[in-house]
Amino acid sequence: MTDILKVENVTLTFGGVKAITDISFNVREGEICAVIGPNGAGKSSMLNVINGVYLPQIGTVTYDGVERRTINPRDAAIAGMARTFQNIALFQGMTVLENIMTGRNLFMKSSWLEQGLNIGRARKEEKENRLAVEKVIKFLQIESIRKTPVSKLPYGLQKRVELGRALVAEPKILLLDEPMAGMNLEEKADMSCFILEINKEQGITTVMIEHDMGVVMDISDHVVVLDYGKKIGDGTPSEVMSNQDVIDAYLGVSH
Amino acid sequence: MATIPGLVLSNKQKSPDAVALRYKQLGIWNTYTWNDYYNEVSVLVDAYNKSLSVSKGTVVAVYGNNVPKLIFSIAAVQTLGGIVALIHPESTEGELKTILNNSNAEILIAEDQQQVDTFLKVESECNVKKIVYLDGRGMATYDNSKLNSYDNLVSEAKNESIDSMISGLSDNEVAFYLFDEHEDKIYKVSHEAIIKNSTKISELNKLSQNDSIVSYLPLSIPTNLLFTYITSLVCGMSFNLPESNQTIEKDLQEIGPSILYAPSFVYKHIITSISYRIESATQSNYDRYMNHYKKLMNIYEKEVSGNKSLIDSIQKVWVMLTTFAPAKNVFGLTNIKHAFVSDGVLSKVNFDFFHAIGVEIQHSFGQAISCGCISVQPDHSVSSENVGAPLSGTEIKVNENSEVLFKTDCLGENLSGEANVDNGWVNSGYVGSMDNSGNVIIDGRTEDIVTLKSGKKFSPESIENLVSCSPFIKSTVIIGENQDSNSAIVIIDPNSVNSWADRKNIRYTGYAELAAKEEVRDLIKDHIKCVNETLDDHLKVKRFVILHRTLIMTAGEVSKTMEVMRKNITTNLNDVFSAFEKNESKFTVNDIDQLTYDLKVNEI
Amino acid sequence: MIYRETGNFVTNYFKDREIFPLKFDKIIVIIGLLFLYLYVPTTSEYTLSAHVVPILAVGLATVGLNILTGLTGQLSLGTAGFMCVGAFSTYNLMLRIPEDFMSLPVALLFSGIFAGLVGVIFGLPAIRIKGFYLLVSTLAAQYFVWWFFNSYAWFLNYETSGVVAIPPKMYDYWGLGNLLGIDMQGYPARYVLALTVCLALTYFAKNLLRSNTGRNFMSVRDRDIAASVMGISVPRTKLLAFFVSCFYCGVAGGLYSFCYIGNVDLMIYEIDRSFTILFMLIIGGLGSISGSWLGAIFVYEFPIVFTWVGDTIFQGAFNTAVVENVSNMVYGVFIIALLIREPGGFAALWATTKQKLRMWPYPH
Amino acid sequence: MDWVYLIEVLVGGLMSGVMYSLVAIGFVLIYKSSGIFNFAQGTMLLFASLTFVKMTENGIDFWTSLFIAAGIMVIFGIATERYVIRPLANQDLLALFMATVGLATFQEGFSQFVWDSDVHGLQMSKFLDIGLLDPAPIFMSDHIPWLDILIPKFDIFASLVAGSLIVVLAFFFQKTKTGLSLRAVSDDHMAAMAVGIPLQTVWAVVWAVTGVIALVAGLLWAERVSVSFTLIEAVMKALPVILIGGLTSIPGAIVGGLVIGVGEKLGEIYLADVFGGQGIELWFAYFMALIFLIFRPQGMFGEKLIERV
Amino acid sequence: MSKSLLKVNNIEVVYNHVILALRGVTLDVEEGKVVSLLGANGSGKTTTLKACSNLLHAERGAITKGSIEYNDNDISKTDAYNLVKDGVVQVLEGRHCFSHLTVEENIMTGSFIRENPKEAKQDLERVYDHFERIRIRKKSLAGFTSGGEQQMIAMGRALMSRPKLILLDEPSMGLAPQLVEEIFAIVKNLNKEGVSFLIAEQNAMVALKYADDGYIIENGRVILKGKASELLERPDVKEMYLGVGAEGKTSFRDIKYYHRRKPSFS
Repeated sequence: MTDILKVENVTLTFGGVKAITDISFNVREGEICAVIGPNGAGKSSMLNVINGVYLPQIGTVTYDGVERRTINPRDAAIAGMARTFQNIALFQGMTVLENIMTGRNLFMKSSWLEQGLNIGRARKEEKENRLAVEKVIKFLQIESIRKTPVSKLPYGLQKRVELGRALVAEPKILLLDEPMAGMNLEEKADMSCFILEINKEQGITTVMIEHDMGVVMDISDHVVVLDYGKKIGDGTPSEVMSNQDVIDAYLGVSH
Repeated sequence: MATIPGLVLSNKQKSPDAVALRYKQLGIWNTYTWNDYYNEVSVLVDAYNKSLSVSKGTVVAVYGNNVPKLIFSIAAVQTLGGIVALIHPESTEGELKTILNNSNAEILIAEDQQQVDTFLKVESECNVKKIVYLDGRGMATYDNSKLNSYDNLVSEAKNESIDSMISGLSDNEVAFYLFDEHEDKIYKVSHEAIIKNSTKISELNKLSQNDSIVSYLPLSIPTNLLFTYITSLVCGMSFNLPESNQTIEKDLQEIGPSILYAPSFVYKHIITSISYRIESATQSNYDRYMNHYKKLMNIYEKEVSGNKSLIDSIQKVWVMLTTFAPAKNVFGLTNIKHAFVSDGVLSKVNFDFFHAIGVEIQHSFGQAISCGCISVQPDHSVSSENVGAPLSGTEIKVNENSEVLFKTDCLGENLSGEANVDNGWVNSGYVGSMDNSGNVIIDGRTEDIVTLKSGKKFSPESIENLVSCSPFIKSTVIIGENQDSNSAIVIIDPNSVNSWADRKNIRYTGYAELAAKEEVRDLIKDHIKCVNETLDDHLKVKRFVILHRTLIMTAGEVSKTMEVMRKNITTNLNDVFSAFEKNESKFTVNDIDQLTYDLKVNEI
Repeated sequence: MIYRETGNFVTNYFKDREIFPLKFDKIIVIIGLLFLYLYVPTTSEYTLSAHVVPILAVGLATVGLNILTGLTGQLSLGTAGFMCVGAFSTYNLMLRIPEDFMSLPVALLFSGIFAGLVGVIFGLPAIRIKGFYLLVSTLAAQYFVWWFFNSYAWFLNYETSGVVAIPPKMYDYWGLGNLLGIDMQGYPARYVLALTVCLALTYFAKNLLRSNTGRNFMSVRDRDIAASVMGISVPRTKLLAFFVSCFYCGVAGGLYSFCYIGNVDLMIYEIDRSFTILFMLIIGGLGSISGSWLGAIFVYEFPIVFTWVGDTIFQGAFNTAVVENVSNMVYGVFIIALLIREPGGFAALWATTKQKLRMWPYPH
Repeated sequence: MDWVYLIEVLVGGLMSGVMYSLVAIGFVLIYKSSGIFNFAQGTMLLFASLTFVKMTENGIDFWTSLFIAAGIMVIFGIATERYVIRPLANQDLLALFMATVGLATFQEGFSQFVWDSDVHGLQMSKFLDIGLLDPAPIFMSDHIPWLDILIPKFDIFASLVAGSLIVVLAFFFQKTKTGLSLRAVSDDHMAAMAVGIPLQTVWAVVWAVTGVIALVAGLLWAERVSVSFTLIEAVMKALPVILIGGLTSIPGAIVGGLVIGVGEKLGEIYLADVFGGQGIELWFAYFMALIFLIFRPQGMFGEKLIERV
Repeated sequence: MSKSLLKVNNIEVVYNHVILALRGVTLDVEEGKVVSLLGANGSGKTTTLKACSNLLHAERGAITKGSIEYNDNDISKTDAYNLVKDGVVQVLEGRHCFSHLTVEENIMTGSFIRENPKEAKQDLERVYDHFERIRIRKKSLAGFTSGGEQQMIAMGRALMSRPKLILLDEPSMGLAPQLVEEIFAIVKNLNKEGVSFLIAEQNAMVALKYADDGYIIENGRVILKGKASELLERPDVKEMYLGVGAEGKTSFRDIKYYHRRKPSFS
């Protein structure tokens, strides 16, 4: 398998404080790669570097064969990256349907004038993309909340809607920032099931930050461990679990 | 030409562009006209014939919820002369195995991964040769040569006219194998029988093509098959399928069907929901609701006795507009013309309430052997006790043991061949009576009859029905065998009792603690006292216990239509029964979840 | 208890996007349109000139501001400035382009575009500046525009008083008046023009709102980083919002000068008007098109009703200063009270009332 | 080039900048403590000075009027916290801003309704005859002999007032327990409440202090531009000041004020001709702020926002 | 049975006048006990804690029904300031340190209600004794400390008011497994000194391990209560909250998408 994403020697600082120090790792096409580590280890910053929300001071990210120093989030989206956020970043003033529809904005080619007049292409696009959105709604089994404003949804469902919004963009690579944080076991089970299906049946490469070791061990193919901005482990789940550095810095007593 | 495929064909010829089927999927109601319906079936016929070699007499098990693909499959299999065995989508492995083996099914049409997985667990013990799955989600990695995707089969098939095949069918061929959950038996039913039965119902109620019906229960429930699927074919009316289990209420509201069919628990659910909502309303709204409720019932009583005044009529319009029309709107009942209830009767309070708000409840009675129905109440019936008069071509009588016997021209046949037919009279397995006007009154199952120590016999179901009429009670089990008096196990409804408790500011955590609350006990006690007043002395409920949990379907404690399954409850909750026998006032239950609970017996 | 959704189902996605999905609503809308087009023009000149036409003009500006502030979340205090651009461009287009090529509706369209372009220029900083910091840009627009038209007398055709009356011939677009035998300068004709423009633009706004553009606007408002991660170009979206919003304000300015007061007057486009329109927006409810109209009606009508009450009940006890001060106090109290109780303004009040009525007496 | 003239202009600009700063300090104080962009700052000035003027016009002496006006402003501040801010706690910032717009409107109507809408002159010189300053018309221009630059004594007085305000505030913030709690509150409301800091009391204090600052600023402003509605518009200039300064910084408010003051004066002298029109001061300050912000979107001393996602 | 320190009686909480967050939550914290409140995000744990410490109104929430008693006094109307004075203090979810204040200043803010500055100084030492990790960082800005340190700062800050009851919200969130154990060990130590705890946690395993009593909350309702040790043994709790079924732990890989579909109207 080829590497779809290569992070090389990335260093990121905020006002002099290093968030990430010289980190490199590769993500192979079609795998589920989990990034673990304590809070403040630089996991989210890493994701933000990958899709261009933050610009690293040093280092490059190679995605889909193109090496880039900098990329902006929009270009990353156009190149096929979609992501979710640690603290749900849904558009709170909109319904579930509208939120997921925004994930299709790159597929909408009609101009605002056509949309305002509600003619021709605009109407057709709205219909076609709605179909794509509905398929995702069905996939995530959220039919019953389609027209509910997201602000009224419980946390677990909001997470699911956010996954839907990323998925509907038909990405090549999906970046998930703590998709299961704050969920109960049943919700975690749902979410892992969706992630596995997305990965195995739709073939979307997935990079996922997650705390729950149980989930990480069960569903990921590859684990990267960060600690205070440094990489301390990289390998298959079982390799990482037996890595002494990882046990010392993160896991404590081995489980 | 009265076969199921024949009805599809004739509907297509009569009104090709009328709506046959609506299925909510991906957010919209996908519509199939009779023409579309016919085309889908004809493609399937080719597919099933070629790839599965379905032919005359092949038994095809259909295992799933109502989705169009499944509906089309039924007609297609029958066009080829096959027999459809219907299986409930939530059937457990054991049940599935029994049905497949007893019906000798060769082909299984499964809805999706859930059904396929259940089947694969019992695969080695069955003779099923091929499986068709309708939705392939989650099964990309499955490697089993028996598995066929519906979509693949269809893509290779041709759309050819099946008119001649359909007209070649004989209407006395077997159409369905129906499973009776209570009797654990399979019955075979011919095209002619079930269609004739349905025709009787639709003629009696003047159902027409302009009606519509929403079907949200699986067709494996025989009464549901008759009232929704067959009747929609017979009348050519639209048959509407909801999007998912979570959206049924909304979907029902959107369609606003003119005909509703449901087992009694659905109606009970509606009553409970209304009560649950109103319990959490503001005090003034709550009071007004109660006030309006009384007014409405008063007017209804007058209406029944025929002395409704003009003022009453005006008042009723007002009460309906302000209080009950919204409820009807929320539950999608606004356009209902006929609301059929199968499996037993609604209690008088609930029956009257529905009639008062203009939802014409019609009780019916029937089982798999009688193609789902032998009697149905006429429109505007006012008695909540009976299940109506026999349908035309049907006779009903009650023998000296109060057993209800019937004779009908639409009879099914037990697959295993055991005869329970005596001289044309079939024993329904129920006890009951006939009233003066020839209506049938059903008391309960023969096997459930309770004999008190005093030797008096009665059917517990009628008392259970009365006790359960409170919106706070989900179900009741009456115990009395070999005892001095009746006792009841009461299962409270978590939703409505929760909101009631919140209104009363009662401190509790969780269902078990709520059920053990004195206030709840008093609430139930008062209700049972009221019920007792209407009962004969020996029938009065003297003791009751409020169960610490609800009944569990997967443990077989309730049927798929939420009826109490006495046998399994007796085994699962043996401690409760023995406590009543031993006359203990406090006892401990070792429940199936391996935990123990302390319960209290309450005297009335 | 009024609304009945039972039996209202959609069979395709077009139907699911309808503005008025319920049959009941559709009937109301048709009756409303008939009322607006057939009955209202026949009411008195006073009703039209004192109530209806000005509300149409300021309401349209409120809708414009709503697109920028309510939908896209970009705070603006320059509304009057953009209206001013609209009014002056309309006048100058009518004045300087031979009448064979130009007539009022066309001039309104072009002045909307001018105002929109001015809006884009002042919106450019929004690409870098966020939140309250952006106030500076819109205030700059407000003051600069006002100063600009005040300083260059050419725009007022060298009228030194700062006010120029609109010549009657400017109303006679395409000689339509002669053709139909209607006094095009009269208020009924002006009203019909204003109404048509407002309805068309409201429809346009509503369409935007439920399309991709509207969703982009809202996503930038709600979470701009998430929006950019979804591939939405945040700068482009903000500028588009400025353009569309200022287009509306520009057209509203044209309507205000031409259809309502009948002259072009710099003094009425001072910053106070920006605030008045902001009040309309807040009271009506941010993000709701219909709310903007409700807000406009309330804020515009309150002083009039208050004066009327003073005149009829208290024998004219309230002078203009009192009316103005009391109005200001009432607006203030309304804004604060609404924000506390119902931040969605009149629109949200209306929506919850509708919802309550629908379910009443059930709480949910 | 006339250097003396230039310096005079600069000094004049600095002095008018001080005036802006006085208003800006109130803004910053409220923004810092509660995140509220207080649009009502201008009307607070109007209300305070109008109250004061009406009392002196009715023959109440200077110090009593000042004292009563300050008392009224304190009450007003506390009432604002109680009836406007408290019920709106934790709303989003836009809603809070709009609430202050409502407050401003209300205050504008209220102050003119209670008092009147006339233009009042305010001549503090009439009242102030403290020995520190010359008894004669103290706020009139005078020469400082050694530089031959004209500085109005009034401006010096205003600067002194502003300076002492800042010293007091700085001490208050850094050295007192209330100051620490105020800083805590500005960092995180919820946490401050959780550890037992009475948020509402802190806010009420801030609004009351702001009210008094508004009175001081209002009187000084009124001396320059008279007491009337125009005061509000004049105060709008404080907006670019705080935005340049960076919303959360009191030093920022001072520096911002000076920058705008000087810039405006220079602009008027050197750029008015370029634009071929008079009165560019109407918009020049906003443009300055705009250009400044494009290069530094968070203002001079504003905290750089790292958006956590 | 020891005295009940905090009694929550059937409270209902509504946000923004419409959103029902809690519907009938009832729980007891006995004096000297550690009580855990378990549940997923959005189930109402945080809301319950905020209701107890009266921080709800700051988020436009209000208790619409029921009451909360602390030491037998109704405290549902007492403001947060007086509650802290009375000895009830909350440590918020996500720590909420004052990031522009130094570590020591952060901790000192917790002594706002204290009259005697000298005592406050002694208490500061006591806090450092419990949290050795933050003593060495006392001069640095709290914003630059790690998640675990911030949790300690937040807890230390709360200790400064000499509380009798600490409401601890999600102490384990986002912390490395070994740090979580460390934090809970400190909780246990403090408990020995007589501080009672009400801890909202998702991590059921840790929370029940260190607690005396446990409550499980779902959809704004307490559905289960019991001794922590008993809860740990219950099969349903094991399955739903600890992920251990009757056949041992099931892998997330084997879960099917349909496992959550339930039949209608049941």
